[in-house]
Amino acid sequence: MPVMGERTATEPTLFDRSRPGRRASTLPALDVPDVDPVQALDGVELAEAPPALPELGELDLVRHFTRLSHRNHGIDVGFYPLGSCSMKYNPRMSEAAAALPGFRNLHPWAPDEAAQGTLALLYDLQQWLAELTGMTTATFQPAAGAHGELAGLMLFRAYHEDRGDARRTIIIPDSAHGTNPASAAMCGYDVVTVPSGDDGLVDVEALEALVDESTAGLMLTNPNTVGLFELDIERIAAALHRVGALLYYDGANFNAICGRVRPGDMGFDVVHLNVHKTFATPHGGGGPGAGPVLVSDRLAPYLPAPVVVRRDDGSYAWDHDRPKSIGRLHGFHGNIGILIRAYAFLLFHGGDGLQQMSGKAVLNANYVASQVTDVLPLGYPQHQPMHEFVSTGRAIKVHGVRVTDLCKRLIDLGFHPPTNYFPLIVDEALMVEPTETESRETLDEFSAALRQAVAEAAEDPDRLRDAPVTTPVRRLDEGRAGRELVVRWSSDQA
Amino acid sequence: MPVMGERTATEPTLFDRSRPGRRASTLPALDVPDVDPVQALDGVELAEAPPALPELGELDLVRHFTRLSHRNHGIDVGFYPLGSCSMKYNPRMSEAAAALPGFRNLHPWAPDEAAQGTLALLYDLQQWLAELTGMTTATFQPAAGAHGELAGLMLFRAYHEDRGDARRTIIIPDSAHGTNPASAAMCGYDVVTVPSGDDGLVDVEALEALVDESTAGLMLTNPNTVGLFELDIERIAAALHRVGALLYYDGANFNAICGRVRPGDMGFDVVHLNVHKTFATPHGGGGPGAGPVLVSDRLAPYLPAPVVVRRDDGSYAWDHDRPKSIGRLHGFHGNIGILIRAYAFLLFHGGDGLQQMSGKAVLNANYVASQVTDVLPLGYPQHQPMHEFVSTGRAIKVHGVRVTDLCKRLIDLGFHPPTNYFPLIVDEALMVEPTETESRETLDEFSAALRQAVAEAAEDPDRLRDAPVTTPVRRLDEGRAGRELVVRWSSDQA
Amino acid sequence: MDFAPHTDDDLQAMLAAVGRSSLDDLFTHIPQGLRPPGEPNLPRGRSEDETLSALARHAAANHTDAVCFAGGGAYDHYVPAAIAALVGRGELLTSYTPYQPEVSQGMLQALFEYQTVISELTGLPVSNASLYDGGSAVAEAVSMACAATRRNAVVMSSALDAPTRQVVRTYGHPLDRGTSEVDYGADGRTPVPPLSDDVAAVVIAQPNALGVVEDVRAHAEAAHAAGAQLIVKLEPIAVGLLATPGSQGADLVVGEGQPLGQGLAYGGPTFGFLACRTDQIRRIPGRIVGRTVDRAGRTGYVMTLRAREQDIRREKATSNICTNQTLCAVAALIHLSWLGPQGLRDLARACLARAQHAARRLTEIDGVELAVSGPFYKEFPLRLAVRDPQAAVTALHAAGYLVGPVVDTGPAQGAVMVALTERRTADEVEGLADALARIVKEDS
Amino acid sequence: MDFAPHTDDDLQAMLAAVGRSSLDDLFTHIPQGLRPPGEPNLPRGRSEDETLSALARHAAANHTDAVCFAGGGAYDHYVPAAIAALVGRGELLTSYTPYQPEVSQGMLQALFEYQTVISELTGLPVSNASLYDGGSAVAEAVSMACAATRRNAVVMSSALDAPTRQVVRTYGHPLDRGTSEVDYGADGRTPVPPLSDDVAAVVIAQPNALGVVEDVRAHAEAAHAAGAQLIVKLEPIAVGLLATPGSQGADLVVGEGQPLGQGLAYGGPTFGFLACRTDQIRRIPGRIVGRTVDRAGRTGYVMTLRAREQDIRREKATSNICTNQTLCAVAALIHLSWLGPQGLRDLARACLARAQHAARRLTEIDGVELAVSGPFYKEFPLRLAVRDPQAAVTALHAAGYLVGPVVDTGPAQGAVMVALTERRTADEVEGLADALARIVKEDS
Ligand SMILES: Cc1ncc(COP(=O)(O)O)c(C=O)c1O
Ligand SMILES: Cc1ncc(COP(=O)(O)O)c(C=O)c1O
Repeated sequence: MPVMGERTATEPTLFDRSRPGRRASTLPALDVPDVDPVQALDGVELAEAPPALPELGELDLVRHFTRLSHRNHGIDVGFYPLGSCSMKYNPRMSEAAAALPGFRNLHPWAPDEAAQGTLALLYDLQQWLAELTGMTTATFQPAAGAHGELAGLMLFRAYHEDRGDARRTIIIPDSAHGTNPASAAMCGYDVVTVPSGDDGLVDVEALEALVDESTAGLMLTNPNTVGLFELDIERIAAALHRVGALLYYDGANFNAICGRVRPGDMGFDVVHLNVHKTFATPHGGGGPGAGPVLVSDRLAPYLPAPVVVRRDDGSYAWDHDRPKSIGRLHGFHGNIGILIRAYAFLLFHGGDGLQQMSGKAVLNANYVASQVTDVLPLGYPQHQPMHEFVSTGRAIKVHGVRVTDLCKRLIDLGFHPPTNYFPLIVDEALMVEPTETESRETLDEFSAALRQAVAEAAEDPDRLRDAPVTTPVRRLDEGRAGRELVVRWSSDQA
Repeated sequence: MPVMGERTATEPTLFDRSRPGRRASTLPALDVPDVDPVQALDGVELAEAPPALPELGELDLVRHFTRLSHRNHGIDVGFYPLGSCSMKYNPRMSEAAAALPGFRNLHPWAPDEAAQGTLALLYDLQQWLAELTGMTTATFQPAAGAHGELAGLMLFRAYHEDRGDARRTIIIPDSAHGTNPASAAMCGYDVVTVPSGDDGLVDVEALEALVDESTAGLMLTNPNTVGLFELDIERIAAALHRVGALLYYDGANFNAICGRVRPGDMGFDVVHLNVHKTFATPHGGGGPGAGPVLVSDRLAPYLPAPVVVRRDDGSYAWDHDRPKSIGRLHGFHGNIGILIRAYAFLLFHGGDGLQQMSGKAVLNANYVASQVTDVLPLGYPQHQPMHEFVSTGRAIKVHGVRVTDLCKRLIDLGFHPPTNYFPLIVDEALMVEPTETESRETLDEFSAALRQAVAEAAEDPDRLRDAPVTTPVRRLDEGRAGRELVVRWSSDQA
Repeated sequence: MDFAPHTDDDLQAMLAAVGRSSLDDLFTHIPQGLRPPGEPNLPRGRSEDETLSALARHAAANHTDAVCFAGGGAYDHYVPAAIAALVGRGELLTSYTPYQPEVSQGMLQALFEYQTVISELTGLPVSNASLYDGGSAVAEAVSMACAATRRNAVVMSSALDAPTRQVVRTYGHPLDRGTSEVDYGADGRTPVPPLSDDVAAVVIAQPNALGVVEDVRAHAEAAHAAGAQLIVKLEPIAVGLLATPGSQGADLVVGEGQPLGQGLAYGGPTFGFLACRTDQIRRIPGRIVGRTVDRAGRTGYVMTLRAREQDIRREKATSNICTNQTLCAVAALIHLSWLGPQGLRDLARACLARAQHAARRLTEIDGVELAVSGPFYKEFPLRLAVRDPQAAVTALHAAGYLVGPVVDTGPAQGAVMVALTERRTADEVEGLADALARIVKEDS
Repeated sequence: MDFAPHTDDDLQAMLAAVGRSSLDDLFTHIPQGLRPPGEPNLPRGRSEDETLSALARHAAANHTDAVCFAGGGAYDHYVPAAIAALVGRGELLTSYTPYQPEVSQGMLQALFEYQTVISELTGLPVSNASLYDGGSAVAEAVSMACAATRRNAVVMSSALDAPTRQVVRTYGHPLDRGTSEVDYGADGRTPVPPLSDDVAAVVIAQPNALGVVEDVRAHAEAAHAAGAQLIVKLEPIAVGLLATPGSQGADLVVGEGQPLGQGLAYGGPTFGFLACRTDQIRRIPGRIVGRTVDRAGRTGYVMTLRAREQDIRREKATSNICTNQTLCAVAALIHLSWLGPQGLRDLARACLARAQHAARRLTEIDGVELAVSGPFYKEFPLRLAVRDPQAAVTALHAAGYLVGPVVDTGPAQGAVMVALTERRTADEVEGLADALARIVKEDS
C-alpha cells in the first residue's frame, strides 16, 4: 500500500488510466524509404486499427507498477513459509549474473562458437547437478518442475518402447503433488494410487502388491509431501526395478537433502530439480522457474535433443545427433537465464555450503515444529520432519473455524500463511516450510503468531472469520469470479 | 507501508535487529600468507574490537530496506509538486546508461587515454550546456547547485582580484533561495538584499541605487523564486556591468526556459545548472545531484582545474595547466555518474524535445494555477507564472489553520504537498511546480484535492489540524527532536 | 558459503530445542548407506565477488557483437529500460503463485491486465496467465482442440517453425496423436490442406517461419468446414499491421512471447501466450485470473476456474502446468503498455520498411534471391548460390553478421532467414550486403 | 522526444484553460530579443534505443580492463549486488529532502542509521547526513574548527592527498584563511608541527596519502595543547583494524565515502562523511536527522537543528549545502551492514595481508623499493629507478595494470602508489611484478 492517502487505496487498471493518443514509446527514425503497408502487403488482410493497448506516459506506467507492487507480498517483504515451495532468499548476486550483457544479448540460434560461455556454464551445471543427484546427463529444456515430470515420463515411455515393452501405468502416492498425476495423464499413462501408511510414508506392502509387469514406473517425492523421508526407499526401488519399472524423483523437496543424500543412490532413474526452489531463483509471482531433468546412463539416449556436450578439443556444443531422442519440449533451449542464476548459487555455496543449506533448512523446520506442534499437532508425528512439516488444524474446527480462517488471521498478524489443504491426506493441513534463510527471531515471531491465532480460534473465532482486515482488499468472492467470469477488462465494465 | 499486518506497522532499526555473530558478507579466501596485524602494524594503536556495525543476514537486510522504502514517498509513487525542485520523471533509461560497466568501473585516476569515452561525453555535454546557457566553458566539479554557487562566486572573486579590484558585496533579492546568501558568505562577501517590487520582480530602481564600485555582483534566479520571469533582466544586467560587476544565474528554475531563453543572452556571466532538476536525474532522498557551472570566456581562465578539452588530434583530456584557476572544489571530478544521466537526457530530447519540455512545464503550472487561484490567490498576480507558481494561503488563517495544516491534509488526500513557506516574501506561501511529466488527469485530481482542503479549512478545520492520519506516523514532535537530540542509535535507548 | 543467518548461538539453542546435537544429527534416521561421507564433489564455496567474477568470465566468452539479423522466433527488438526496473521490484520478483489473493493483488491485477492485452493482440476474449513458451503453447492448444473435437489428429503447416513442429510431435507421441504436415508452396504460403474427419486441428503460423503472411481466414473456413479447429501461432508484433487471427476465425491463437520485452537471452526465460473463445475457457491450461469483489464490495482479483488445474483435478486436469512464466508475462504487459497501439503499429511498420529495403538491397547481389514470393513484413528467406548455406551463415557470423536459421524443409529448404527489427539501420544492411556479396562470390 | 504525456487534446484543452493558443504563447511576455528563433543547436532528439546505444559506445570507449592497483582515495573494493537493487527502489531513488517527515520515514530512518554507523566508524557521537565528498568534507571541517576556535589558520599535513589540500586552499582563499603545510618525514608520517596561536586546526589523514598510519593521539594532544582542533581525514575501511580517530582524541573526523559501497565510477557520485563531538553539533554543516515521537507517541524521525541551515539561516548558516549525497550515504549504510563488524575487520585484514605480500614481492625487483618506512595497511608508495615515473605508470597501464597516483610532494615525491584491496590476487601481483620488472629494466 502506498505510504499515504485515501485516494490511493485502490489502483485503477492501465485501461482506466488510458487516454487516446498518449504514449511512452520512442522508436528510431526511419533511415530507409517508408513503405505503404497496403501496397507492400498486397492481398493481405490488414487491421483497421492496431490492438487497443493501454495509452499512458512512461511516468504513469512506472507509477502503476510501483503501486501494484505495493499491493503484493514477496520474500523481500516478509516471511513466506509456503510449504513445498522453498521460498528462500533470492540472492541479488544471481540477478546480477543473469543480467550480464554477454548472457542477455545472445540470440538463441547463435552458432555454438558464439555461445561458448553459456554452453560451458551449462556443461558444468550438468556435471554438478549430476553429482548432487547421482545421475549423469541432463536436459535443460523443461521450464518448470511439471515440465520436467512430463519429460521424465516421456523418457520412461521411450525406454520401455525401445525395449518393445508396452507399459500402461504409473504408480503415484496419495500424498503426491497434483502435477504428478497430471503429468502421467499427459504422457498417456493410467495413474495408480498407492496409499500412505499410518506413519505418512508410502505403504510399501501395498506398493509391492500394485507393482507388476504393466507398471511403467513410480513417481515419488523424497522427502515426501508431508515432509518425511521415505525410509524404505531402497525396498521401494527394488520392488520396481524387479519388474523392470523405473523410478521418478520429484525434486520439489530436494532442499532437504541437497549435498547429503542422492536420489541416484536411492535407486531413482530420472530426477527433476526445481531450481526456483532449491537454488533460490525468484518465483516471479508464479514463474519463470526451471525444471532440468537428470538421468542415469541408461535413459540418456532418450533425452530431448539437443544436449550439451564437451568436444575433444575442449569446446562445447549442442549435440543434435540423438537418434533415440523423445524430441523437443521447448521452442528454444529452456529457461537459460534461470539456470545461470542456479549456477551462480551453486558456485557460491560449493559442496560445503550446500550441506549447510540443507542442514539449516531441516533445522529451521524442526525448530518451528518444536514451537507449535503442541497446539497444531503434526499430521504424522511418527517420524522427524525434514525441511517442512505438515500439521493438522483439525482441532479448531470445533470453534466453527477452519485452517483457511487461521491463515487469513496470520496475514493480519504480518505473516504470509503456509501452504494449506495440501497434501490431501492430512485433514485441515497446514504445511510449513521456513527455509534456511530465515533467522531464529523470525521463526520465533511466526511461531508466536501461529499460537496466537490458534488461541483466538477458541476465544474470538469471529476475528479469524473476519480476517484479513489489514490488507488492500478483504476476503474475495471466489464464487462470483467463477460464475461471472470477467477475465479481461472491457470498457463497458463499471 | 507493507501490504499487510499489524506487526509490520513500524520498522525496527538495523541495530534493533542486530544479533552478535550474524553476517551477510563474504570475502575471497586469502591466497597470500595471513599477517598478524599486531606484528605488521607494530607501534600502531589498533582497535580492540571493530566498530559496532549492525549484524544481520542478507535477507533481513534486504527486507529492512524494502520495508523502509514502503515508508517513503517518491516521484515513482505519486505526484510530488515540490516547488523549486523540478520533481519530474527520472527516466530509467538514464539509470541504465550510468550503470554501464565502462562507466562504473573507471578509476578516477585512470589515465586520460583510458577515459576517452567519459571525457568525450563530458566535452559534448559542455558544448551542449554552453549552447543552452549562452556560455562557453564548464566545470563539472560542483556536486550540487549550492556547490556551483560557491564556485561561481569564487570565480567572481578571482576575476575581480585578477584586475586588482577588491569588491566586497553581493546583491541578492529578498526572494532568493537560502543557498545564495549562504554561498556569498562562504565566499567572504557581504550580502546586500534588494527588495522585490509589488509585482514580485526585482525592484530595479532599488537595485540601481544599491549598485556601486564595491559590488562584486548579483545573484539572480530567472524565472525567480515566485515563478515569474524577470522582465527587466537586460536593464538589471546593464546596471551591474556598468560598474564592472558580474551576474550570477542560479539555474534552479532553468526548466522554465531551457531551449528557449539563454542566460548568456540576458547578460549573465556565470551560470549553474541543477541537473537533478532540469535534466531529471534522481534526487535520491536529498542527493546526489550535480551543479555544473558554465561561464563566458572572460571568466574561463579562473575555472577550477582541471577542465575537459579536446586536443588537436581529436582526443580528449583533462587540462591541468590553468594558472589562474581558483583551484579544486572536489576530491575527484565531480558527480560524473549524474552527468552521464544528464547527457542521456539531453541526447534523447534534442533541441526540439527541450523546447517541448519547457513549454509543457510552463503550461502545466499555468493550468494548475487556472484551477486553484480563485481559492488560493497568486502571491503576485500581475505577471504570468512560468514553470511554477506561488500562491498565498493567507485566507485560511481566519479559521485558525495555516498552510502547514493544508499541506498535511493534502497528504491524506494522496498528494505530496508543494513547497511551503518559501519564498519568504509571500505570506503563507505555497509553491507549486508540477513539471512537464505530469498528465492532465493528475493535475486535475491535485487541483481538486487542493480545493477540497481549502474548503475543509473553513468547514472542518480540525480535520486539517489532525492531518495526516493515513501515514505510518502522524505529525512529529520537532521541538522534542531539537531539545533531546537523539541523532544516533544507542543500546540504552528505549 | 550460504545465506543462512544462523549464529553459533542460534545453532546451539535451536538444536537443543529439537533435541539434536548437530546438523548431521537431523539426518541420522536416513539409512546410512544413503548418506555418503564427506562433501559432494563440487568446487568449494566462494565469495559473492569471486562468484560474479567467474560468471562475468563466462558471459564474456559469448560473442554477442555481431549485428543481429537472425530470426526464427527470437528477434532483436529493443527492450525499454523501465521493464527491468519494474519487474525487478522485490514485491513482484520474489512472490509466488497468488494463493492468498488478499496479499497478491498487485500480481493478480497485472495478470488481469496481461490477459486483456493478449486478448487484444489475438482477437479472442480469453487468455490464460502464461505458458512456458511458444512451442509448448502450440502443443497445449492442440490438446485443447483434441478435447473440444474429441478427435486426435493434427495437421501442421511445414511453415511452422521446426522446433515447434518437434514439440508438437513430442507431446503428441505418448497420446498416439496422428501428426502430419502440409507443405507450404513456392510462395511460402500454406495451402489449405484436405482434412480427414479425425483431424482435431490445423496449425499454421502468422507470419510463418518463412516470414510470409498466411491467409488465416481461408484456413479457418476450411478447418471449420471439416469440424476441426484452427490454431494460429502468432508473432505478436505483426498485429501492429495485420488483422488479428481471432478476427479472422482462428479458434486458438498462441505464440512465443519473446518479441514482447523479453530480450534475446539465449531464448529463455520468455513465455508462451494462449487465447481462446469463451466456450473453450474450461479447457484452458494453467492459471486464469478473474475479477470479483471483496466483502466490502471493492474490486479485487483472484485465480479462477481452478477446477481445471492439476492441484485440484490431478490426472483429470487440463494440463500439468503449475509454475508458469508470470514475471515474463508482466514484462510483456509493460512492454505493450509502453508501446501503446500507435507504438505497436509504428514498430510493425518500421520492421516492414526495413525488411522491404533489405530484401531489395540484398537481392541486388548476384547469387542472392528471395526463396519465396509471398508477402512478408519483417523476415524473409534468401536463397544463396553457395554449396553449403550453413557454412555461409558461419562465414557471415565471422564477418560480424548473425543471420538464420536455415530453412529445414519445403521449397525454400536451405534458404537463410534474414530478419529486420526496428533497430537495424540502413548502414548495417549495407555492411551485411558487402559481406554477403563477398561470401557468395568466394563460394561460387 | 520528451517525457511529457500530453495528447493533442490535452494541449488544446489546457491552453484554452490558460487563455493561450500555443506553447510559444506562454513565453511572449519575455522580451523578444531574449527569445532566439529556432531550436538550440543540439543533436535532434532520438529514441531511447538510439540514446542508450550512443551511451554504450561512450562506455565502451573507456578502458577498464586493467587490473586495478590504483589508490589515492578510490579503491577497487567489491560492491555487493544487493546495494544497487535496494538504492534503486523508486521510493528511495526518486524522493527528495524529507521536508514532509510523515511520508519520508524510510529515508529519515535510513539516515539515522547512517549517522549511527558513521559515529561508530569515527568514534565520535555526532554525524551529519552526508557531504559532497571527502575533499569538501575536510574544507567544511576546517570551517567548523575556525568557528569553534575563532581562529583562521589551518596546518595541513603534506601527506594529506593533493586534491584535498587544493580543496582546502580553494575554500580558504576567499576567507583569508592562512593555510600552511607540514612535510611528512622519511617514514611517511607527519611530525607533530609547531603551532602558532592563530591555528584553528591541524589536518592529517589516517592512513595518509602515502598509505602510512599516523599517530593520531600525538597530533591530538599537540593540537589541543595549542588550543587548536585536530581534523582527521579517515579512510573508513582502516578502522576494521585501527583505533577510531575519535577514540584517539580527534575533534573532527571526516572522510571520503568511496570505499563504502560506491564503486569506482570515475570518482562520483560518492559522498563525504563528517563526525564531531556533541558540543560542536550546532556548527555542523548540512542535514542532521533526529529521533522523536509522533502525536500518538510512536517513534519517528525528522530533520533537526534546522536553524543551522541555509534555508532558515541564510548568510549566517553553517554552510551553504542543500542537496547532499543521501543516496550514496544509504548505499554506504547497506555496505557497512552487509559487512558487519567482523566483515569489516576481515576486509581490513585482507587488505593488510595482500598489501604486505605485494610490497614484499614488488620490492624484490631490482630498482623497486618502498619510498617510506612507516607502517601501512593497504597502500604504499614505490620508488622506481626510472627517469619518469608517470611514463612508467602509463607503460604499466598499457601492460594491463593500473597503479598510482604519483606522489606529488615530500620525501616520497615521484613514488608511485600501489593499493591492494581484498580483490587483488597473488596471481595478479605476479603479473604486476613481471610487468614492473620489465619496465624498470627497459628504462635503466
Ligand atoms: C511436490 C511438488 N511437485 C511438483 C511441483 C511442480 O513444480 P513446478 O511448479 O515447478 O512445475 C511442485 C510445485 O509446487 C511441488 O510442490
Ligand atoms: C532557487 C534555488 N537555488 C539554489 C538551490 C540549491 O541547489 P542545490 O540543492 O542543488 O544545492 C535550490 C535548491 O533547492 C533552489 O531551489
